[in-house]
Amino acid sequence: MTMTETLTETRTRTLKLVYFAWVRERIGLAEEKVELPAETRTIADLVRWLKTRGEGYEAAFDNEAIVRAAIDHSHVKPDAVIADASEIAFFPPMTGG
Amino acid sequence: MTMTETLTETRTRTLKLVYFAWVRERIGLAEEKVELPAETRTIADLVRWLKTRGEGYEAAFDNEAIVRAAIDHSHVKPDAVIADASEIAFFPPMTGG
Amino acid sequence: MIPVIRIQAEDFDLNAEVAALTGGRADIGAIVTFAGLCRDEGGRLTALELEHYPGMAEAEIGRVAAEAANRWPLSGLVAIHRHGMIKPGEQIVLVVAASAHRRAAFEAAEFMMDYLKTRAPFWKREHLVDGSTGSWVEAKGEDDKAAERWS
Amino acid sequence: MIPVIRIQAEDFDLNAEVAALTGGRADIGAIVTFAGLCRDEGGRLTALELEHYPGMAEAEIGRVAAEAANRWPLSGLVAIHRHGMIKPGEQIVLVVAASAHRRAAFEAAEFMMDYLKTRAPFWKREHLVDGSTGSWVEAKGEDDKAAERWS
Repeated sequence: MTMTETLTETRTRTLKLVYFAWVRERIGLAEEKVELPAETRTIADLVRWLKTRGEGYEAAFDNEAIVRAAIDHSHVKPDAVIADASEIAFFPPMTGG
Repeated sequence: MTMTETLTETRTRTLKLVYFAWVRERIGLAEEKVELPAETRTIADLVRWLKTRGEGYEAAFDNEAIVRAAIDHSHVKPDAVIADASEIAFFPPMTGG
Repeated sequence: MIPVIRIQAEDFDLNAEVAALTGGRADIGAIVTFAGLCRDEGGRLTALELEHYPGMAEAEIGRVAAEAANRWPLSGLVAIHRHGMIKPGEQIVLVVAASAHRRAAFEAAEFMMDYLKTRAPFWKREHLVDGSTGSWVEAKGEDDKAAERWS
Repeated sequence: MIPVIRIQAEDFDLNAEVAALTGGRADIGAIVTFAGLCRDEGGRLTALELEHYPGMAEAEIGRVAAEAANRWPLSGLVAIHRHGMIKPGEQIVLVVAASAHRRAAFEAAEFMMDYLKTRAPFWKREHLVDGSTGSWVEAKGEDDKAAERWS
């Protein structure tokens, strides 16, 4: 086992995911705790992994480009690094105001 | 006497003039009725004639370009024809709002 | 849509004007209000005195309102301008513009104010804290420029 | 200037919010308010349901307000956004911007609304007159364009 692999494994941890509007409806959950796989570095990685978890997730992220994400209450792009985030949100484009 | 002169004289008449803000203060009157000389065709003609009527008028129209005029409650330019106006107003640039 | 135009010495109430405009309707999505207040200019003023040209004030604001109604799809439009002595902190002018969508309401309200500033026959005179009557407020070139944006 | 940000289910009162912002001050010359109302879309809707992301809604609107305060010399800024079931004719969102001069107040209010529309985590769902729950309102490309004007 290399040094890098050791570090990666150390960072594997539980993360809170929250979903809103039709993303929430398609997944069928408002929130959940997940064990983040070690190789999941960015939001895009996380979406790829979530889509393997069932039909609801597949439907929610069917059009990946349209789903927005936030890390700890701040908007982020798909290439954003998850790092030590504690809450990640997925939701459709906002329609408030 | 030509036909034209006859028509012009026929149109000579009494006109109500009203003044506002510092135009009013310099002239020393809020309003007055004047007998419009026959040759007074435009607002500019009227201003020229008013300036012969005393120091107050001269002071009010010292900077002619800045004084605004209205014919029967509508803004007009100096070359506007008085025609059958019944009330002409002179005032400084507006500062409402 | 018939614009509400009032020239008055009395103060006005924002909620009442908005309620009069929206009451019982469900097609309005956006209401923009603008209230212009008297400033004390760093403690220099005790009041602004507003002189106006009765008759022309209503007519001119009516023309500006008709132009706004012609340019934007408005559900309602209110313009109220006070005259007389107005103390710092008090309201001078109110514009309310309502529409289905926000852009029209914002633009119409801003248009109304830019034109009121340069076309409505009102003149402000300062009253100073030492009890004297100050000078007439001078028109600002920036107000003319603001109005020109719409032409 | 500390912006007032509130996310609430309850209605709000325009006069009260303006009064809280201006009370006792004599340096404010311009107050612009924007109220967004629920439309019935030609009688099709009985309500709009507004879902939001608690915590992030306050944080994001706070960031937008801080940016507005940074761009314009504001005397006061209020942003209130409701959530839950809102009936046609009722108020959804309020922005109040106060400044010495009108241009800053108008621009700040319009900026706030353009950014609230595209960045505040709220989602609208239609409730229809036949008693059914309609679809989620789709985001409009024109709202993104409106927000881009400021960047």
